[in-house]
Amino acid sequence: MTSHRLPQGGLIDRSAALQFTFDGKHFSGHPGDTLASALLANGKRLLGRSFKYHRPRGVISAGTSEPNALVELREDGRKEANTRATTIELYDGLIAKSQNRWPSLNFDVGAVNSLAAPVFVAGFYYKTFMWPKSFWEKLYEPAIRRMAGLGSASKEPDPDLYEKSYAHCDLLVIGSGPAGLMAALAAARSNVRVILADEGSRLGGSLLFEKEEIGGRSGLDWASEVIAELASTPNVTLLPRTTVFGWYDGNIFGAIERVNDHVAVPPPHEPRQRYWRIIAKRAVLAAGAEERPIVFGGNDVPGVMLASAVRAYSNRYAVACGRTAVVFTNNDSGYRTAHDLRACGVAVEAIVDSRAEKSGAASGVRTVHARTITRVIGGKSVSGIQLNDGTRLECDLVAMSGGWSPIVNLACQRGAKPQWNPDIAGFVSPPTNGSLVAVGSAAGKMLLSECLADGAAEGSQYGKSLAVPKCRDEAFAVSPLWWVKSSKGKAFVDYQNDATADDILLSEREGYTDVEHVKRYTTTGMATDQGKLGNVNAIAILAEVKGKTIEEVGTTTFRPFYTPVSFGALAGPFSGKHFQPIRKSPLHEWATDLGATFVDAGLWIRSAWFPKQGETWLASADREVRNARERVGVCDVSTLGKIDVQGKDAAAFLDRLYCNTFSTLAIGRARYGIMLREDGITFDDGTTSRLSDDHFFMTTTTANAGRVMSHIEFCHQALWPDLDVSYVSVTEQWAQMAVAGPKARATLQKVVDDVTLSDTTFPYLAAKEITVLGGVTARLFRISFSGEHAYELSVPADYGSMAARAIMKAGEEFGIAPYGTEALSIMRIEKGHVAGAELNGTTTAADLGLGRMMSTKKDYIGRVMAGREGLLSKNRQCLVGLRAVNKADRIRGGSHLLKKSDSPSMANDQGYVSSVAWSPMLDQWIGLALLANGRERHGEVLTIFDGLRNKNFLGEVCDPVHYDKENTKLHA
Amino acid sequence: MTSFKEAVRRAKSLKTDMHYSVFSLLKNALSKHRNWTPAWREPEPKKNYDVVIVGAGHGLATAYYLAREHGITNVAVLEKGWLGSGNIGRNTTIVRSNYMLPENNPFYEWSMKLWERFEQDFNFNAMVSQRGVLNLCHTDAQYDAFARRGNAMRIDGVDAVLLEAEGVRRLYPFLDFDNGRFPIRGGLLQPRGGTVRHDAVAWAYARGADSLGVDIIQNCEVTGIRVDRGQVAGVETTRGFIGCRKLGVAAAGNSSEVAAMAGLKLPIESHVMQAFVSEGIKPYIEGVITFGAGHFYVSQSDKGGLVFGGDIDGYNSYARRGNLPMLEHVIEAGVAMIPGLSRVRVVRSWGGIVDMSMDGSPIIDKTHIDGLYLNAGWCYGGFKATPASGWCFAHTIACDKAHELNAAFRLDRFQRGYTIDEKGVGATPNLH
Amino acid sequence: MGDATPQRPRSTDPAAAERWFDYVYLRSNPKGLLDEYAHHSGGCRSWLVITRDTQTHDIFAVTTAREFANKRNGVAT
Amino acid sequence: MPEQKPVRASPLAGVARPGRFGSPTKTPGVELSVLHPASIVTVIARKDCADRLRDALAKLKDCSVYWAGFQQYYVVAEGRADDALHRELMEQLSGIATISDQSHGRIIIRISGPNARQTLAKGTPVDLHPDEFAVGKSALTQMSHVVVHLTRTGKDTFEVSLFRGFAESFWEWLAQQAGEFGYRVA
Ligand SMILES: Cc1cc2nc3c(=O)[nH]c(=O)nc-3n(C[C@H](O)[C@H](O)[C@H](O)COP(=O)(O)OP(=O)(O)OC[C@H]3O[C@@H](n4cnc5c(N)ncnc54)[C@H](O)[C@@H]3O)c2cc1C
Ligand SMILES: NC(=O)c1ccc[n+]([C@@H]2O[C@H](COP(=O)([O-])OP(=O)(O)OC[C@H]3O[C@@H](n4cnc5c(N)ncnc54)[C@H](O)[C@@H]3O)[C@@H](O)[C@H]2O)c1
Ligand SMILES: Cc1cc2nc3c(=O)[nH]c(=O)nc-3n(C[C@H](O)[C@H](O)[C@H](O)COP(=O)(O)O)c2cc1C
Ligand SMILES: [Zn+2]
Repeated sequence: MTSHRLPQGGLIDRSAALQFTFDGKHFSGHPGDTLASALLANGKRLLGRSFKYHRPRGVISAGTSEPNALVELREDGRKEANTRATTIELYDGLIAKSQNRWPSLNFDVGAVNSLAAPVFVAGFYYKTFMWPKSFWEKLYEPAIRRMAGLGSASKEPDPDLYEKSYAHCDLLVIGSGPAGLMAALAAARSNVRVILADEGSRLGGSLLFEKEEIGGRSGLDWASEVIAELASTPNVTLLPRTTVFGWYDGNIFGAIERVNDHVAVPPPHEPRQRYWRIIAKRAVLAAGAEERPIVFGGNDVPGVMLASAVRAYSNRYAVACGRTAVVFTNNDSGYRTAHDLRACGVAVEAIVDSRAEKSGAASGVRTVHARTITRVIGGKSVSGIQLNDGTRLECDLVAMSGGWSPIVNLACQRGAKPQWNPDIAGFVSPPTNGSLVAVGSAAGKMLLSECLADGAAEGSQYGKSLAVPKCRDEAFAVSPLWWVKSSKGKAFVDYQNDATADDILLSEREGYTDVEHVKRYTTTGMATDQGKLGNVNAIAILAEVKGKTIEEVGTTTFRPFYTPVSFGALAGPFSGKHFQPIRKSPLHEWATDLGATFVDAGLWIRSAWFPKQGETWLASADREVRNARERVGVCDVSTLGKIDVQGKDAAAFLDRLYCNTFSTLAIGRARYGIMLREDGITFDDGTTSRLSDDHFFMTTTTANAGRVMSHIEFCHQALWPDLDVSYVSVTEQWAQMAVAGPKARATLQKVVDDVTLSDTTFPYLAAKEITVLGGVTARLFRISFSGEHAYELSVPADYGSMAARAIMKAGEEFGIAPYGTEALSIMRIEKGHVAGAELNGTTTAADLGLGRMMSTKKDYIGRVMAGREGLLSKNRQCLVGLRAVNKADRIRGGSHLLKKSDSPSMANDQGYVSSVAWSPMLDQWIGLALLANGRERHGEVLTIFDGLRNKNFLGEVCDPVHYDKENTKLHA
Repeated sequence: MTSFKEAVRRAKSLKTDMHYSVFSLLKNALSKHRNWTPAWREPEPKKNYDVVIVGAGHGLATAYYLAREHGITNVAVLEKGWLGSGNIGRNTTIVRSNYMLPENNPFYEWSMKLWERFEQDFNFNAMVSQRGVLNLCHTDAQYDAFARRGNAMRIDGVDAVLLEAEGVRRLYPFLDFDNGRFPIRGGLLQPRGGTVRHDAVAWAYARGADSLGVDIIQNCEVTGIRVDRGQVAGVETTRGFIGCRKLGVAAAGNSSEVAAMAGLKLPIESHVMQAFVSEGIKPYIEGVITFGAGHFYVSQSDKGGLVFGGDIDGYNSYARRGNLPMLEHVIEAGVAMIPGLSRVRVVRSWGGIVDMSMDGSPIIDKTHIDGLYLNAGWCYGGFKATPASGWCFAHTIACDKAHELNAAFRLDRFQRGYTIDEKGVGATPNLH
Repeated sequence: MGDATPQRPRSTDPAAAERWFDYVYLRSNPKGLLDEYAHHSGGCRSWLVITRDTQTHDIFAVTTAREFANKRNGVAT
Repeated sequence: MPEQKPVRASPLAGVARPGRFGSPTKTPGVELSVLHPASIVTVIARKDCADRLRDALAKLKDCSVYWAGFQQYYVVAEGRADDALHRELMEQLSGIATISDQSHGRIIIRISGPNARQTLAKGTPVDLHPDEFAVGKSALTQMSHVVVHLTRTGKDTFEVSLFRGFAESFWEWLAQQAGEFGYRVA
């Protein structure tokens, strides 16, 4: 393999050598190279195999539109499939592999598919693989799936960091070619905030490879000067290596900055990629234009390349893509390639110009007019071509130019369709409301002078106008040739998905005639390049067979992402443990010291049980319950939603929120309340206390705290703004602990300052602001979820752990022990108190046995809808208790209920088990269930159906209150 | 109701003029595929039809079953865009019958049965692929809720498997079980669930209906509904007036707009639902997985792309495109569930306009206007329903009364308090 | 968060009985301009009424739910 | 009964350890400190009292008043005895405002240094350019999935206050964002 590196020129640093491997073989290149340029320089052409036919494929482009040269980059947790060799900046130690071939790139068994090619036409799989049915999942599909896909992705975690950030500007300039640079410069000089983003590794756009002349210097020098000025302007942010992938509402742009993709491993503390959300007052799309291939026989053989790419490789990367070239063009830019190739010593056999008339462009190369290439000779590399007149030419490089397509993607992502411009034979961006404006070639301006002027005009809108430098214009004229009908062999429209001109004809023939049908039937434009090269050709071919114009056919829908974006970048730092924040109770530290096991409750993590040496969760919870019921226990209930409701109309407001009444609540007392949704279904419950005439302290369930707050805000702001009421979440201000059990009072008595806790001074449902531990503000409530004589004590959060410890100390003599959410839940189930599983958004207050709480005297949320026939029907499932007839049977949550004699069927379904617990008090598994017409069925024996774990057994329906019905312990 | 066997018999007796098979493929390969004929006609609309259906999604299935099950063939399906341009052509292809409520489960299970016969019914490979739908849960409470759902399925004879974390690990060892923010507690698996190639479903129904004489009229937007003395008389369209005595509306995101043409206001909001697809990669995910601690679900298409989505964006919309916040949430959840995805790339995002009903369940019913029938409220779950929805809607239109499978999908259920709320979030469409 | 136009009847007002179903369940759902509720839950927690085009997502007016309600109830602010 | 005077425990005790972290090569571009114990009180105007409240707040001494929503403010002070500020405001503003102590419910983190703005821009969509977000200005916004109250207290100094329960998670995020610049914890 002899070197294709040119002796001089190019933007590469020849003084340094970078070592890398491709398919295990060692190569070397220079800083400034891409993987593609380095491989080409090493004479390596065959870089991949195609999707369906496994045809040999090589580099076609020099940028993000590359459909063929996709490789597996890096290894292990850093492995990236389908990475474009044309955009990978070479770094020392780079490792890449070719894809979709077995056993090797050179000898690929999959290539037999080419033999079957006549059958593998568009949509072939819809027509077969149907018999016998069972073969689909077992045989056909696995085979198809194995063939499909290109690279293979890693299943290991990614060791690199990712970051998200926001940016704001007056003007976002997308693209740093002549148009973009002028726009940015003009705006910058008017002192507005400018962001200039370009996906290239270096700013300058086409000036990095086109031999231009601007303001008397080379285009490259001019660009460097402009970039230097921009870099030194404080109100300008330059973002190279940054692809703007999408345009969203509010003129927000999504962009990915490849901060460290050009090195083997990011430096410590630095992200691999940064995802920007750029909020721009205005934006300029200076994205340039994409050169199109021509659709002709063998246009995918390695060595057939875009003419502009050939220029880019020779001028920017100092690589000769071949020794002897033939240029195939329908427009003037082919001539430019011929010119540049000769300038660097590559023989140009001929320019094949499909146009009859002579071109304005100079070349000095033998030019044949009104000719086309019908066939490319060569398998893994071009060795020659054949013209439509039969002539054969020897060559190892075909540089094709089918004209230029303005890069309008972003401008079309919010619904507008691009417009066909026959003069340049391309779609140009639609008119917008001015928040995103295309300039330069993206706007169909094909001459350098137009691009400079266009950019300057756009950027000058901020005051300072900018003089447009003089420049030399290359000729631009095109007369479309879309495909060579007399082609021999496959003529590709979409390289990556192996879609040919014939596939488009077939699709049309079979009735899939809309451009969107053609896309889906042939998969044209659906690969990783999203049809950057192929779509316009496909549209033109379709237009021709349908006998319609290209406008009439139109494009498919442009959508994000302009180029594919990694999951990692969009996830940013929010993965693994950091996917969502953790919310810790002020008693977390206290519970940790006592060896608690924690459990997730929404974002909260709560202490679930406090195991002693070797205890299972069940043993631990069992002990915690007994201890609370027989002695005294402490439980962290800080996560309950707590809302301070104040104001002259606070009571009236609560009366409208709750279905029961609060205006009658005495100061210093607490009351259990139920809120309904406006549709009459129960929403949430909790105790609310009156601390003073215009001050209430509301509590909500942990799960609904946020929703209740929003609901309160809605009700006040949107429904009753006239009420004088305000509300503040104080959930986090107060650490709250339940102290429950026969010795609760004795324990607390030792902690509170100068209050005697007796049934007269502090009766059931008392609620007072007191102090504890010698002056710490606190709120004490005599309420009980456990059914025991119990209190809930709130202290300011920073004192939480200290107070809890003090209580533990005070209770020592009484045998106090902490209990967690498991024990809490066991006790509430023993007492038949409802929780999330019963307040599940489908139950009415009546279903839960709380119907009598619904006032009939006042207007409140949910009152009217609760009266609907369906919500009153006697067959509704309502709350009951449940016990296994055979004490040994374990009831499982989620079991269903059937009449004893009935067989399983939806029609026979009587209800389900909502909550279960092992009851230490009853020494068996007990449950709460929602049972059709349950209230009338206490005592009935039912089948408890658990088909999932196929355990069915008998259970007896009972009152939901399993333990201490008379509430003797509560009042003890 | 027609027995399943009967349905199969009828289907078998169906023939289309161009049979698809390996042999026809080979034969045509010899003639360079020049002799394939269109899968459907592109007819001019007639002046009058017995039944006009608005919308070429469920509408295609409806027309097909009207013809096949009820012998009503003088039918037109009017589609404002190209056929399949609606949600049927932009959904994430998941089919399942893992519903909990008695009003839903039998309906979706019937749909599943029809999917299982699909290729044979249509002589069209829609790649019905029962690779299993797995829903993950992360807490005991979620686990019990799954048990309730799974037992509801079992009670109705539907397949369901409740898995502990270890069981999930055996299926998908590369999920993040222990190191994530919300460790995986277990999952509910429906082995018969899976995916079906969305576009192919539209094409198969279109080809099937067309071969039975149904006119499928594309690029024909209904702009008005003519009602005289409480009885439907026909529709105004961008291609002129088309008369009919019976009009079936299956317009998904546009239901409210179309219903308004007849003066109806619906318990529906139109929302944008986004979906995404990654670059094609070698086999990575066998079945369908749904994350329980964030909005993310994923499966892999036969082309190799990971097809995934999350929740609706949450605001009323008729624009088939969404915004960044939902994209970010979905991807964050995705990487949280499968850390290996970090270096996989998303290639495209899109949106569809879904008809969010007030209880998250569909409506298949007559309206108070004679001859006007409504099929709507599918939210983001109506693709799997396509066969049963078409089946029931055809029955409702043909017999002028609901089929027992859609008896509960009534329009007046909200007024009367018989809502069908699987999620229990009430009259908040953006939360269903 | 959807249509802001339905106005809540009083549940104590028998005359309003029929209006309840419309209020709770029916939504104007236009392709075009919509007055809709939005909750700034990630910020100041205000309920807003936004006038937005559901086809383009362009926003034409924003007011607080308070002002919206007061205007509707003819209360001066 | 308590042996010693109760001390307030910071949710970031043991998390925000003093020292120099992040990029070892750069001179720290960010300085983080936790303002604890601090006094934070929510003040909300009662109906038709917005103007009177604004005037009253303007008169307050040795404390800062920050906008915190519709006719809502945070009054913040350092070095006050626990509950003192709360009680003061109860007296001074009674009748015209709802007063609610948040001193324990919220934690304040101060972020300063040449890269402070860049660090915070990784979290909030608020435009932190000094022309848009001047000294003394506050915003309620979301960072790292947590709702925070953000105030610019100096050219390169910001204060973020948030619910104490999220403090540790938020700190981890903040530290990682500051990592590339190198940061010092006071
Ligand atoms: C992103 C996304 C992912 C989804 N994922 C799934 C999934 O995985 N599984 C699942 O089961 N469901 C899924 N769904 C939901 C599913 O796609 C829909 O519920 C289902 O396709 C609805 O079928 P349809 O026929 O009612 O709607 P459509 O297929 O949209 O058909 C309605 C048709 O009516 C046409 N129309 C509307 N107005 C008019 C008019 N005035 N005149 C003429 N024609 C008109 C429309 O153009 C459209 O083609 C998803 C939806 C989306 C958007
Ligand atoms: N030879 C020909 O026939 C021919 C045809 C067309 C254009 N041209 C020449 O090309 C030049 C066009 O100048 P220009 O300034 O309009 O464009 P340009 O091609 O010089 O620069 C466009 C830049 O935008 C970047 N870009 C594109 N999409 C992007 C995205 N989404 N995010 C970030 N960066 C993105 C590209 O990387 C490129 O660097 C002119 O000199 C013109 O004469 C020549
Ligand atoms: C299941 C499924 C798989 C898809 N796979 C791809 C794909 O591999 N490549 C692609 O470009 N688009 C893919 N798409 C997206 C379509 O290109 C298109 O965006 C979507 O059908 C919506 O249509 P629209 O974008 O024209 O509005 C897929 C869509 C679906 C529903
Ligand atoms: Zn706000």
